[in-house]
Amino acid sequence: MFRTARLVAAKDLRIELRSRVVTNQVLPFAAIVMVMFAFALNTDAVVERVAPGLVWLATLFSLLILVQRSFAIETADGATDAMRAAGIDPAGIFLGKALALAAELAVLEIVLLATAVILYRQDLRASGVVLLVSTFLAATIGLALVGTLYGGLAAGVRGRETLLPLLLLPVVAPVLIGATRATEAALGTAGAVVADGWPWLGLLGVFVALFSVGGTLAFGPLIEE
Amino acid sequence: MFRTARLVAAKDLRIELRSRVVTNQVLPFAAIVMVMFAFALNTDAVVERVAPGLVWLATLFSLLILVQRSFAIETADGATDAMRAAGIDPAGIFLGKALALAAELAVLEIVLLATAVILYRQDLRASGVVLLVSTFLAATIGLALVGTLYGGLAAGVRGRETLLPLLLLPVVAPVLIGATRATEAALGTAGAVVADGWPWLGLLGVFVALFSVGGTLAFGPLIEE
Amino acid sequence: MQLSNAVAVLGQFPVLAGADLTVHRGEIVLLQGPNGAGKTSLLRLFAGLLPLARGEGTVLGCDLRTNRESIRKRVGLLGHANGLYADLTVTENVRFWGATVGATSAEVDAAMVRMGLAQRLAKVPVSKLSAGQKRRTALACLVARRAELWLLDEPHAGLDATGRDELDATLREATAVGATIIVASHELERAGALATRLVEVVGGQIREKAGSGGSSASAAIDESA
Amino acid sequence: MQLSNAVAVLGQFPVLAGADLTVHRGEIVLLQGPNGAGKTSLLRLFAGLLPLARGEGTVLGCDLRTNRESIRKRVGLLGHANGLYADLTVTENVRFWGATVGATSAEVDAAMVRMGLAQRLAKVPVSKLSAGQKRRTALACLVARRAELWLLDEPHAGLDATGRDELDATLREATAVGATIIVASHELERAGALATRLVEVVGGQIREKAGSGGSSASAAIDESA
Amino acid sequence: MTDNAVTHQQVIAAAASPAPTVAGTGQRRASASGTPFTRALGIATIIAMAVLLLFGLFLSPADVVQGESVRILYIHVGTVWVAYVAFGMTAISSAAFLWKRTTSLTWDRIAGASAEVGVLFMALTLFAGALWGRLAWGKFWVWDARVTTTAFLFISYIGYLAVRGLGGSHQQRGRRSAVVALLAVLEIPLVHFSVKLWRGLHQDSSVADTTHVKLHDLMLFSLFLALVAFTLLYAWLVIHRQRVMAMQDALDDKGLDYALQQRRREGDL
Ligand code: HEM
Ligand SMILES: Nc1ncnc2c1ncn2[C@@H]1O[C@H](COP(=O)(O)OP(=O)(O)OP(=O)(O)O)[C@@H](O)[C@H]1O
Ligand SMILES: Nc1ncnc2c1ncn2[C@@H]1O[C@H](COP(=O)(O)OP(=O)(O)OP(=O)(O)O)[C@@H](O)[C@H]1O
Ligand SMILES: [Mg+2]
Ligand SMILES: [Mg+2]
Repeated sequence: MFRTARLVAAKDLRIELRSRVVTNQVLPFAAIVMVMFAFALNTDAVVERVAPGLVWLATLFSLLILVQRSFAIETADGATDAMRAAGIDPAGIFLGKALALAAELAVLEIVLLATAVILYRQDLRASGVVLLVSTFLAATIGLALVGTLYGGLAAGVRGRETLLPLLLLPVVAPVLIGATRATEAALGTAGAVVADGWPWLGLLGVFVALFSVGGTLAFGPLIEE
Repeated sequence: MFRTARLVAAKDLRIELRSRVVTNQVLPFAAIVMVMFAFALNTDAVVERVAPGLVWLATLFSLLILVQRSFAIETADGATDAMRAAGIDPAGIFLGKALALAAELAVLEIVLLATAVILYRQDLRASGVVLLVSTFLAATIGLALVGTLYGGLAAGVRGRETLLPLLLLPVVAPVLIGATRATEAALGTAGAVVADGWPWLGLLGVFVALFSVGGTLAFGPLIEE
Repeated sequence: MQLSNAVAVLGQFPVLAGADLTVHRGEIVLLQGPNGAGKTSLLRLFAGLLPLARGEGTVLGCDLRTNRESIRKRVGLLGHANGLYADLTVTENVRFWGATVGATSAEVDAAMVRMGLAQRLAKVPVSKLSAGQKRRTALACLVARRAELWLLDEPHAGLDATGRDELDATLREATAVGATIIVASHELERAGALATRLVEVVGGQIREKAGSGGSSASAAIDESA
Repeated sequence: MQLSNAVAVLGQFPVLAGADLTVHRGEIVLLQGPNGAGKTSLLRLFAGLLPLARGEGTVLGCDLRTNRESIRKRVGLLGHANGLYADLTVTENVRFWGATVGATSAEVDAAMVRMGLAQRLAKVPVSKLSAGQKRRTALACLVARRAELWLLDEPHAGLDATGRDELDATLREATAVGATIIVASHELERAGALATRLVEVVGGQIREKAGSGGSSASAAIDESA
Repeated sequence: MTDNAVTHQQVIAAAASPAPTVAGTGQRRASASGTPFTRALGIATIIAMAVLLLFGLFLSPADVVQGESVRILYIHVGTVWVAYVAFGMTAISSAAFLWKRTTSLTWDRIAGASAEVGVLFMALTLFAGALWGRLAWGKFWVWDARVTTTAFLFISYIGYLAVRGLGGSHQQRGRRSAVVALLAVLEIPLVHFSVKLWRGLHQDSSVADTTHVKLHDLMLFSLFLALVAFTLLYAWLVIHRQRVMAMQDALDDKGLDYALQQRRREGDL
């Protein structure tokens, strides 16, 4: 399982290295989304208050695109079918693709956070760093897991461009909420205290645990014909 | 040109009727985006103030998906190539696809506006109806035109899932701003006056004029190899 | 058709490296040669899809460098991909592609009967067809176009024995009314019997071969098309 | 391999309508039949990709209804699609598919040499290959797997004359070391010479034909695979 | 599919004629999904609804704070709890479907039927809640934690139904949707505890709260009645819906026999 996962992750990341889609296109996209939010919400005070929420919203939208891309690679020339036919362990495929997705998401989030600090005038503070880092880690892994699970379901289905957001967005709502609150606590947005953030991190932890086990078990039946 | 446009639009709408992707999936997606925004911004007062902006943001994200779907149909089995090889007038393809897209967008926006009125507690008022309707018309057509133009550019390129948002979002920023302000004026959000909305509608008009001419001329070279 | 010292480039790679070829009206020319020799590229060049980098060429009296648009209207290309819309039925596909060039509904029906699609399959969505049935549909779309120059890239691939016979009969009929046909194929037994002339493509260049003389259309008409 | 009265359904349509077939180890069976007869479906059934709706079947001693996963590990399928990653090079593709079943790098290299991909093409991304070169790569991926049962869906399509010879030689070698091969093809001249037995598929059922007796592998070994 | 259309017409025609029974569902008449039991259940439902109306609108008192509007409670809370039950049932049946030894399309159909009814009840909850919100909070909608998570839950099950509608074989439908159902049900605790997690506007748990009982006895009884009535309605709807689904699947199977004949004949042409 883990060998397969490594193979699949390496393949996905190599494809990304070759095509540079995340670096050249998703990153700018996410940045634009942030700017866009700032535009739509025009009042300065509002943006500053809700900045962590916006970071995570932008991450979600980028996630949608990343997942789509991740499975477009597979379905373009029938590789999913080939994988199934080759009897490759679905759990391995799941973990591998999730791993690659998490790596790409992590890069993205760092850029987004930096943008938020600059554009939305958020302050990093020493006391919140541990919380901030663990929140980002947990949320990233959680998002990658759910994204891969539902991406696999939607892949190959007609109208997948639209089914994926429908399934994915409600499920990741807890991540959005948890990560936003924890980030607010870590950054001290609108006077939040660091201690308030830990329970939210717990919520994220539960989510990750759930989907790593659930996804590993469920991915096989999902992609089966 | 117009005959081709009619043919292409009829084909696109028929495919939508068959696959029901917009009705069954994009509509719920847009609704979720609205709920999501409101949730990320959690404070009630904020949501009410920025409701028109959120409607247009949700429209933009749905536009991305719609455009992607509209061109996924063409590239899935090399139909774009076949169209080019058949010498079909690119201006006709452009107008036809834009028309179909505008029809789908219009349905979507009506639902979004209704959601906003209910969820975000916006009030419709008689004096603003003309402005509201013309804003929605102009914005819809404008978005459909730009969407088709850039969709055609991104179609067939590897990594199109990610290239499209990158290209599209900055260009539609004026629509986002213009439509938001005009809608605010029409709905009287945060005490806006109807008269304030007309200049913004003018902006939208210029945008539409620009892209209907520009798109018709540029589409051919864009999809050319 | 005439090509002299034609060079065409994809990326950095010269897919055609100085090809010389003259084809007369009413001929059926068979292009053969190893994989990657440039057969597909040559057909795309004739269809006006691939720009000429160096050298000269005319197709149906139009210059390949200046007048590619007007060529396309008179040329029909069947590529490796079929160019069909998966959500539409067979009839709707053939009708759409017919309509783009103004084919009447009688012609569309005739094309479908020609390729054996008029019965059960007429109302089946293309997504549910087998590989060979899709190929037949693509051929029907082409037949409905009544082009002056037919460019066929491995038309026999995927067709069953009767399909091949139907195709050959169709092609012979087309040349009888003045069409010119260029076929790229690896099935020399099959396509060789049909062709009036054999041409070998190797390394992006053309080597004439002795004609197999299956029919005598070329000998009679000798005006350069 | 054994099938008795096998029924398989896609959507509502019975692609296989009671097929009976017994294949012995070391045979090369050629499936022929009209378009839409069910050849592809039969191969997918053998590969464990299509569930059995009624009837019974065993492949390599595993029951098709209960034990599809364990079949897949020992079977190699080449479908109508190639299952290649467009952004990776030929070598990377073959290596990836080889690695998923634990092929050594020597085996991967041997497979590439076998299909004539070891020179210039080895480092070319698959997206830049011609149709036939892609098919060769897919075959190399399959060869690297060293399956016990080879299922080939129109393997000759797109291959040039030398490619066909190489393929035939490869298949003969594989049977010599005990593999069983089922080929679906419309190229009777070519595949017929290779096959030890001809089987006709019509309307989802199987009609045995007199063996062409090209080789004598089947006569010697007569244990049911 | 032309011949499938023919198939269905023929089978429907066959089903409409009095003689044949649809396999596996055990009704006397193939054209109905009712049995004596469901009829009794239906009557019980109607009676329970009538009693609920009586208690809800007339016998139970108005609230001290909320006045007459409190009567919406019976619909609002009754439907939401039954929706929870429905989604729970979907999850249990989905698990049963996925479990190797019980794999049977009956479980899949129960899951689907239950989810459909659950979505219906959830829509009623939202509707009643919105109306109540207009009266209690002055607005149809607030971005309160429970209200919002309820919306997510609702949309999740719309997604579940979309997955069921994707097509493919019955088994494939069953497997895919079962996975989605097992994940979606996890949102119920999120909705339930959302009030605790985020202190919002919405009512905290007031019934199960043992420390200080706030509800009038008669209100509590009416609420209980609502629960019973909606549960009966749920059971009645699910049984029927599940049977209709079974009939549809059986129709597909009958259609299969016919389609098989057609398919075999293809070769003779
Ligand atoms: C659209 C708006 C509303 C939605 C979506 C909604 C949703 C819900 C949900 C999901 C529950 C079940 C909670 C659980 O036990 O897990 C519930 C219970 C309840 N709701 Fe609402 N509600 C809304 C508006 C209101 C309003 C306006 C009131 C009254 C002021 C109200 C009063 C109650 C009460 C008393 C309960 C039962 C308390 C409990 O046991 O938790 N709801 N609501
Ligand atoms: N973008 C590109 N960059 C580099 N090389 C390319 C590119 N596109 C195509 N090629 C090369 O050019 C040749 C294309 O040939 P073409 O597709 O015309 O071959 P063909 O004769 O049709 O072959 P087949 O019989 O396999 O269909 C191939 O050798 C391919 O590797
Ligand atoms: N989802 C579906 N719904 C209805 N009919 C389908 C569906 N999928 C396939 N079919 C039908 O089932 C048959 C599929 O046959 P299959 O693909 O096995 O044919 P084949 O023998 O491989 O044909 P070819 O030689 O054209 O490749 C076709 O007649 C097709 O129309
Ligand atoms: Mg080619
Ligand atoms: Mg086939």
